Amino acid sequence: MVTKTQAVAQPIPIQEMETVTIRFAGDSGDGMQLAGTQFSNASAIFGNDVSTFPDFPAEIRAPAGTLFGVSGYQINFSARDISTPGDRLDALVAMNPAALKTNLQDLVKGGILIINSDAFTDANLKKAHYENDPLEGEELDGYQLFKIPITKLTLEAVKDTGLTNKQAERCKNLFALGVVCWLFDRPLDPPLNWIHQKFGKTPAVDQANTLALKAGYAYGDIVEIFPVRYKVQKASLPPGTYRRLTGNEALSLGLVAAARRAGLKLFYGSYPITPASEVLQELSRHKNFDVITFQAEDEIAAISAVIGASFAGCLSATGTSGPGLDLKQEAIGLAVMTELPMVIINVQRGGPSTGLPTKTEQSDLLEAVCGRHGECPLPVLAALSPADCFGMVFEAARIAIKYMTPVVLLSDGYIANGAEPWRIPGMDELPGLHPTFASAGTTGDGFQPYARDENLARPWALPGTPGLEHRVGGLEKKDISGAVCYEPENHQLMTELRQKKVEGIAKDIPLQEVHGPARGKLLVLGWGGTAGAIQSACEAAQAKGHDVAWATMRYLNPFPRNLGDVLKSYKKILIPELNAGQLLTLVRARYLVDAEGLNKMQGRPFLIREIGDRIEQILRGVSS
Amino acid sequence: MVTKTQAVAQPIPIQEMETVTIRFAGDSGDGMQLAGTQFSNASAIFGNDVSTFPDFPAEIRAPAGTLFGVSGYQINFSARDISTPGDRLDALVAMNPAALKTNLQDLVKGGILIINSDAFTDANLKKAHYENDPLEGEELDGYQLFKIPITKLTLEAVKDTGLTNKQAERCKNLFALGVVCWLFDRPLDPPLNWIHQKFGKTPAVDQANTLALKAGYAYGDIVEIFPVRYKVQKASLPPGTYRRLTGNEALSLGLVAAARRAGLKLFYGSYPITPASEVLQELSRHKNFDVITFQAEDEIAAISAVIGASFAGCLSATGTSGPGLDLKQEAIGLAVMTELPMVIINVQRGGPSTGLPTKTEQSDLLEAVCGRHGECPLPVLAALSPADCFGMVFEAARIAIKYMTPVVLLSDGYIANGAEPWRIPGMDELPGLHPTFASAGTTGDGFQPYARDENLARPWALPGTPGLEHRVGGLEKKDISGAVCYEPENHQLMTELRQKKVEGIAKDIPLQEVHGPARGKLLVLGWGGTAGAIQSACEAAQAKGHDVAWATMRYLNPFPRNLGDVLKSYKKILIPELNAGQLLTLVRARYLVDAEGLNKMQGRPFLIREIGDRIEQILRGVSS
Amino acid sequence: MSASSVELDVLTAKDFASDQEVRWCPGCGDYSILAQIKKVLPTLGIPKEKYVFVSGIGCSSRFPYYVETYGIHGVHGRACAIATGVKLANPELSVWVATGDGDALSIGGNHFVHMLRKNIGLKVLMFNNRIYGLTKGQYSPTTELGKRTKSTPWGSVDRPFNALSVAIGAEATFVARALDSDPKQLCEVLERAARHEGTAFVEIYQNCVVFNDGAFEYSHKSQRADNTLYLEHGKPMIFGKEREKGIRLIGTHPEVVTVGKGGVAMDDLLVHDERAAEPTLAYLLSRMRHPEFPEPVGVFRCAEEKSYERRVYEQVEEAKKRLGEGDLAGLLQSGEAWEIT
Amino acid sequence: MSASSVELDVLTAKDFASDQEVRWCPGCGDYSILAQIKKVLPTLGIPKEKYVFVSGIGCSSRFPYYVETYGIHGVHGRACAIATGVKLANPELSVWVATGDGDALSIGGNHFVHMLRKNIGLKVLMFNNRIYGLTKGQYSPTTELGKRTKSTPWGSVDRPFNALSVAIGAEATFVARALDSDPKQLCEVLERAARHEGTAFVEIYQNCVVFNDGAFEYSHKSQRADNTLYLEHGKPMIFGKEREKGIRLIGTHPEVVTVGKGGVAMDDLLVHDERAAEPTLAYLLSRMRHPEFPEPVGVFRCAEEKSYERRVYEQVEEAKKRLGEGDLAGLLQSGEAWEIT
Ligand SMILES: Cc1ncc(C[n+]2csc(CCOP(=O)(O)OP(=O)(O)O)c2C)c(N)n1
Ligand SMILES: Cc1ncc(C[n+]2csc(CCOP(=O)(O)OP(=O)(O)O)c2C)c(N)n1
Ligand code: SF4
Ligand code: SF4
Ligand SMILES: [Mg+2]
Ligand SMILES: [Mg+2]
Repeated sequence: MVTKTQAVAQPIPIQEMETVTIRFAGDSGDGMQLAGTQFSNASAIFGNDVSTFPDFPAEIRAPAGTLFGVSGYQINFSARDISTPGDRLDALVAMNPAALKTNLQDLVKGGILIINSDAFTDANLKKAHYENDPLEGEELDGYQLFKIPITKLTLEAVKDTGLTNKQAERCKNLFALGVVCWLFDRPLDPPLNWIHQKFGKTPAVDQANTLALKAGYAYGDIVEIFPVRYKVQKASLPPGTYRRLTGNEALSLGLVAAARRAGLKLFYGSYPITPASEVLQELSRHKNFDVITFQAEDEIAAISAVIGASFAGCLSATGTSGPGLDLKQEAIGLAVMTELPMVIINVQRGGPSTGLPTKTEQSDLLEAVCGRHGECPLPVLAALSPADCFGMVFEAARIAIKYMTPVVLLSDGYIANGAEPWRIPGMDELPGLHPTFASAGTTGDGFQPYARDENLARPWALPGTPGLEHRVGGLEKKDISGAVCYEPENHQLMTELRQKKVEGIAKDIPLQEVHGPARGKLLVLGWGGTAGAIQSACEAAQAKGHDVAWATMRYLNPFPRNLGDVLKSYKKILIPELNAGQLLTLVRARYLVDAEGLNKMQGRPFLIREIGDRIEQILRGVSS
Repeated sequence: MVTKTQAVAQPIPIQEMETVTIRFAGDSGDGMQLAGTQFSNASAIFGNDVSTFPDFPAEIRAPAGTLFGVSGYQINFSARDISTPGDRLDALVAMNPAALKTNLQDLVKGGILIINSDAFTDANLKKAHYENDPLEGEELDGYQLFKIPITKLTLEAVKDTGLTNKQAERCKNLFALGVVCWLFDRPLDPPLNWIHQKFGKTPAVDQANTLALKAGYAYGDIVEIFPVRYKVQKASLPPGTYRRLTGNEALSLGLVAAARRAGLKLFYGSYPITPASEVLQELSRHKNFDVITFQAEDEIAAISAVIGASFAGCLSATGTSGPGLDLKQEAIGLAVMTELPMVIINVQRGGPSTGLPTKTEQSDLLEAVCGRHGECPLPVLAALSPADCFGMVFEAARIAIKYMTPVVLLSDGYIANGAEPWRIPGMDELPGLHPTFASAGTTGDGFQPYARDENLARPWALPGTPGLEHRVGGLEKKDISGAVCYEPENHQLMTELRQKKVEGIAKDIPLQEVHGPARGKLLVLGWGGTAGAIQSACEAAQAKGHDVAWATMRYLNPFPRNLGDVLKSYKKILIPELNAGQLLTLVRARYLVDAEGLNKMQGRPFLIREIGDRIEQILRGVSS
Repeated sequence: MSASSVELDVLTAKDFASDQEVRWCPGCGDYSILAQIKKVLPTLGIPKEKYVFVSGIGCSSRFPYYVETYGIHGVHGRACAIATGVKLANPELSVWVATGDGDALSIGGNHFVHMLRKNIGLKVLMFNNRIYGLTKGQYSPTTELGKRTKSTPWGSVDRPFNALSVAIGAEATFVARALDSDPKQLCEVLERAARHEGTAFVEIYQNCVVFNDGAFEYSHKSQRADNTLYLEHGKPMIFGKEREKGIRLIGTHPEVVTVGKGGVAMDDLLVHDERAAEPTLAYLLSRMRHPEFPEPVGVFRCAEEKSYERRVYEQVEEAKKRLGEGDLAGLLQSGEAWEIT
Repeated sequence: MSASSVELDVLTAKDFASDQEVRWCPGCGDYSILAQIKKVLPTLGIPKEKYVFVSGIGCSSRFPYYVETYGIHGVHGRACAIATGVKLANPELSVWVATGDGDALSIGGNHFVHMLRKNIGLKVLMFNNRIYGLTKGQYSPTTELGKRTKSTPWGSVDRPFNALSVAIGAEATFVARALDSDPKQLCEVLERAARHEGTAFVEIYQNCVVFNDGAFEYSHKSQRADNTLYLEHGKPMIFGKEREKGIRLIGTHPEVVTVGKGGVAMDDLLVHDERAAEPTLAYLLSRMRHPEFPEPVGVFRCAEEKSYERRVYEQVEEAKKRLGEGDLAGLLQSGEAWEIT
């Protein structure tokens, strides 16, 4: 046995790094999502900037040891501002052969590879389709390999807690976390707090997890297998109170915040679907905020109820993913026609059809913009990152209320499950939203439900208000009076009015920001969840002195009013998207610029390098 | 009483006309659709080219005499090839004040105005919001006004048939038809045959209608109020056997023909919706053609059943209009993913939402092309005219079967209800469709449901075939084997394969025809139901010597492969559409040409003159 | 019409007439239903502005335009779902659904059954004309087997739904049937529906003069006594012109008997119980169809049960009691937070 | 596996195992259902290639991948509608639907009831685990009132459906219940379902070990005798470890009695009748829920009635008899035609 005194005698050197990317990988049942979350928490609380990328199988609990059952959680933590979970791994924790097999290709040569050697049994090797034990051969020669009997050590550590073997084994993710926390010099308090909070009521489990975590940490400290420790300094983030938010959490909080700032009840009608379900789940916890969550029988019922609730005066929202958006389109048409405010969240996933439900993609943009019959315009926004979801759903609510319109907000699977530190805004930083309800007094003689204000918005008149009795519906309406009207000229007028109202929002949204030279060779343009990779790739290129600028878009309909000018200021425009070229289509049609797409449809976000490589090629004059 | 001998003594002169446009207008209950249909039949059988435009209220039977209850049927008949129902009326039959009020503005100055003077009662004048009786004032001075007490004369004519007064009055449309047939020298046999066929079983009604029709004809002949008769000579149409077809009839017959030529059962699953219902109704009559019609509980069930029937080996089709298309999109995604053949008919109507359900529009093009989540490509076709529906639905079936893909075929309300003469093709003119079903023998070892042929089509393997047991579904599939597959590169590959398969159809469709100079100042480009108006306007402009060419598109995805070259051959491109610029968007995005739209959203087709005027303006250098 | 109703103490049918021209076919049964609604609404003690009428698409679904209250003319089949949102947003409102046999039972069938199971406090009037009126005469889910319609020229091969059986199978707490041809009984049923806490479902037999004329002729005045059975809670089931016939139960099967004949006494007759613990009796009654049986009209079932919206708002109150009225700043700061200075 | 089944006279469970790895959680009740299906299919005298399995989306809906027949993994809720198309296209096929409580009763509720009313010849297995498995634990339409799930952290406020009541309300001709924990009884019910002409609906209580473990524990082996009632046509309703308890009818209400106690004789017990003229008895049985009653399992109702596809094809034959086999040239020329020369 190695004893503590021996270890203390030889202090291990600490090496500074600016940015580290690490991935925990193991069986679905191995608790990798938890280990990853806790490590990222610890890093964030320590003061790093952090970006994460969970990746799990479609199966709920795939058979142990299989390749398709591997679950991974990647964390990028840094002493500077970062915007993606990282391209390549500096360190990989592989809890079994299947995890090694499916993740090794992402580890940099010379990277740290921590392995639970107990899991490398013949049976597991076979399930991972290994002919020979990789721990024996030369396959892993290029890496810093650390074989640790994690299962055995965990069982040993918790043996006095009275847990069954099966229960005890479940703590091995915390042992692994402990090891990694030691290696990267992370504080143990955050995971320890979390353990006590979560398991406080079952002391044996609380104790076991605590012991496993500490044992892992001590193992690093004591056993001499690691020649060096690493340290990533705090990032210089703007001062404030921070917390970690996933995209879906941010959407939930943003909706509650918007409803509160508008002084309205929040009505959220939804039908569960990956990867949007967490918004429903999270909101259903906050009933004390006058939040009504309605799990409907399907997506059509969800949005239909949202239309009813909006008519009756709630801040109303629904959330779904692609297949659900398809189903909602008919009712969205009704919302456009009745000009009722609501937020429609679409968390995109790999399509078409059921596609890759647990993977990310950006392929619902065109559907959001023009996926309904008739001329049926509505504003479309997108969030750039997990934390950005908070601000953007708030913004969607602002536009919906001010312009009396449904608003689509696009997120994606990567943003939804990924997490990053979020500076909690003060109450004074959250703008007030001011729905103005019509009242009998203000409208003079007869109430005109389709009279419009300076923004072309019609009045919101709540049932229960005497004197404002009126009917809305999906048939074409007469201008101003809102009566059913089949007159040819009126239809033309109303179609144009609906269009103009949405176009008019352009004057009420920020100009498109561009980072880099205001004119030049190349603009990299993107939207939504690819923003981080575009930023990172372009900053790197700029650092190399390349003539490249970048812009990432949150407003997709209408476009920011300077977009045309921006586009015309560059010789070449590159649009990386996780689809076959949807923003590309919209931009080309609108501005007639010969932009070029970089299109990835693999269920995964861009690597920085994929965009970086294309930038280099273009700048070297290589055509695509 | 006027007697026959008197009349014969003074023969009425006959004036030749090349083209005449006439409209029957009256109450919904006045039988105007019937009178119009019979007149257009008589004209077609006589040998004219004919184009018709029925226009009826949204209400089933609106209260008598009201403005919104007016129903109209317009017929354009000609000694030459025509392609629209005509812009302006040469003659108007108005059965009551409301019909006069709502239709007079379309009558040319000096035009023939036949009026049922019996209907100009105080009550009816009031319902039509007439302050004074227009028959008394000067309002109608500019027209050739013929006031005929049609009701009275009809009652008189049929008084011996034993019908009740109410029944007898119902014959007044046939009296009016008789008058007009005399005036335009139409044969009475077609309407007489129709009457006998329809009412043969109720002799009194048969007789009454016969008497009313003949009385009207005799009235023209005998009473001297018409100073002149008109004659429109036969058109020189290609020889053959002809019949009149509405667009919806043509779709039905085309589907039956395609199924027969493919040797398959036809499965048509649908949910009634205006203006597509007649396809279901018509097909349900032809069960002896192995036609299975399935009126489903909704549009989702309809297309779902169609997917099942396609899997099981039927030629399968569904038909709907905009709101129904919205609902079908999720399942269409499944059809794209499972690569099963089917025809999806969308008869467009005024949108968005319920919109103008009985009116026409072309505003579902973008939805057809990109209204589904994910990258979800499929071929999109459009019919140019009522009779063109036959060939295009046949073509849709051909492409569906050959490429194993759902195909969307767009029609619209104007095409659906309008009618024109159709030369009945010989059986030898209908190409054979040759579905090739996989058989265990041909596939070697294991059956690979996602192996592809030279057109990238996968095999169609029918349940019941031993050895080909396989599963399809909406999750991403592994190339060739079709097994569920989450691999990143496979998803990219399959997404691209689905795209390429659809793009590859371009090599299998006709080049875009252009009429007029092969290069020059102006190309007028259109699609679907606007084809007729574009043709007429451009031919007129060409006749004036203007440098204008025109092209009307049936293939909207993929585009004909010469389209880019065509577009680049003209200085200016004008795209008239009954929407806000949907083909315009697709063309601009694809070819980066600065085309200009002419956009009408009034629930009505273009007038020839609306397009003609814009052509003149453009050629005069006026910008839009 | 522009006078606000708060000032009015007594409303009349006129106050509920909107300025829209009614556009049903002359002679349509919908007129009778509209007339009764306008008669009943002013009697319920609810101010005009607190009514909301929601519909889908169909002739029947034009209803909201003709009532001078708040209204939503929705999309086809979604009336129940839209109305659910209105009611959940503001349970103070009296929310009515006007729907057709196609709108409620065909495309809208799912929302219909889920609304019933949840017991959402809506008054649902289904105008059953056994046909699609607005789309001009295709068969509906309540059209009889064998019937020729526009889309079944060879006769329908679809077994029809029994709307009340569907409702009862879906856990309905209030189920009734009324006739457009019997305004008095229709009024009574509407009043009862208005007072029910959860979903009140009323099937109204409605004559479509154009596409299905006479479908319910057997229930019209002259034949009504023999062909319908007027249900009254706690009363034996008697019908017939002379009130001479009745319903007796054999096991779980009803049979028609003549009181006084074959030893049948009044006491042998089945007694109606709207409030039975389980809806089996209501289900049994829903199976009695013309011509084998007189068709029951009136209230089949009226069970007391908390409405969905009440449960929802009780939970909101519970949450406030347990966690306190929501504090936004606190919520945003919840979870593990840290300071950067 | 590639051997074509026409050559095989005797099929075995193995012939129905596909090459796909089964991906349910270890311990999931779905495994038991799959095993019984693989046992029953080879005994039905139907060649392997004539089976089609259709599903929607959910854990349960992965079923078709694991059976070596034709299959469609559809979209969520549409299994019954897709299967309808398969069956109508080719009535020779034996078409089975595998669906979940969410897939069939939530998003798919409408297709479910319409399939039943039309009596389309499908075998419908609904895996009822009272939860959404695949989306990780939200409540379903069969989840009990008050239950805490991912989307009801304060407890569910939705009254659940009773799947069998819904089916019976929707005119079902075959309705049964089986348990994943009782393979023998499950097999029996599957065989009965397979032989029914119209829609055969089987609700299978299925344990979701991850998100709703133990939901049906009361029906597991050790407690089964007292908590379930095994239905047999023509037999009195008896249950209990000692088969000492029974069901007696009071009016339209069932009550639990002990045979021999309080003067209750065997003859007083309710006798099961699957084929009653009206489904009232089946409805009544569907209302008996644990813990007040033993829950009936087995076949509630099995009524003979023509299937939809039979009616459809009879009409095709009728049309051919009346109009002759369709002649395309004749059809195109029909209506008023004229010659231009
Ligand atoms: C999504 C959609 N599908 C179809 C239609 C066409 N449609 C309008 S009303 C209707 C049926 C109406 O029948 P019912 O509900 O019985 O009402 P009724 O007209 O008989 O009162 C249909 C099929 C539609 N408007 N929207
Ligand atoms: C249109 C659509 N909405 C939602 C979903 C998400 N979804 C997939 S399965 C499922 C519920 C599954 O529950 P159940 O049918 O009971 O099956 P189980 O997993 O419990 O076997 C949901 C909501 C989807 N795939 N498609
Ligand atoms: S079509 Fe029938 S239901 Fe519709 S308004 Fe006319 S009579 Fe009434
Ligand atoms: S989540 Fe539940 S239902 Fe789904 S596979 Fe796992 S145990 Fe079975
Ligand atoms: Mg109806
Ligand atoms: Mg379930």
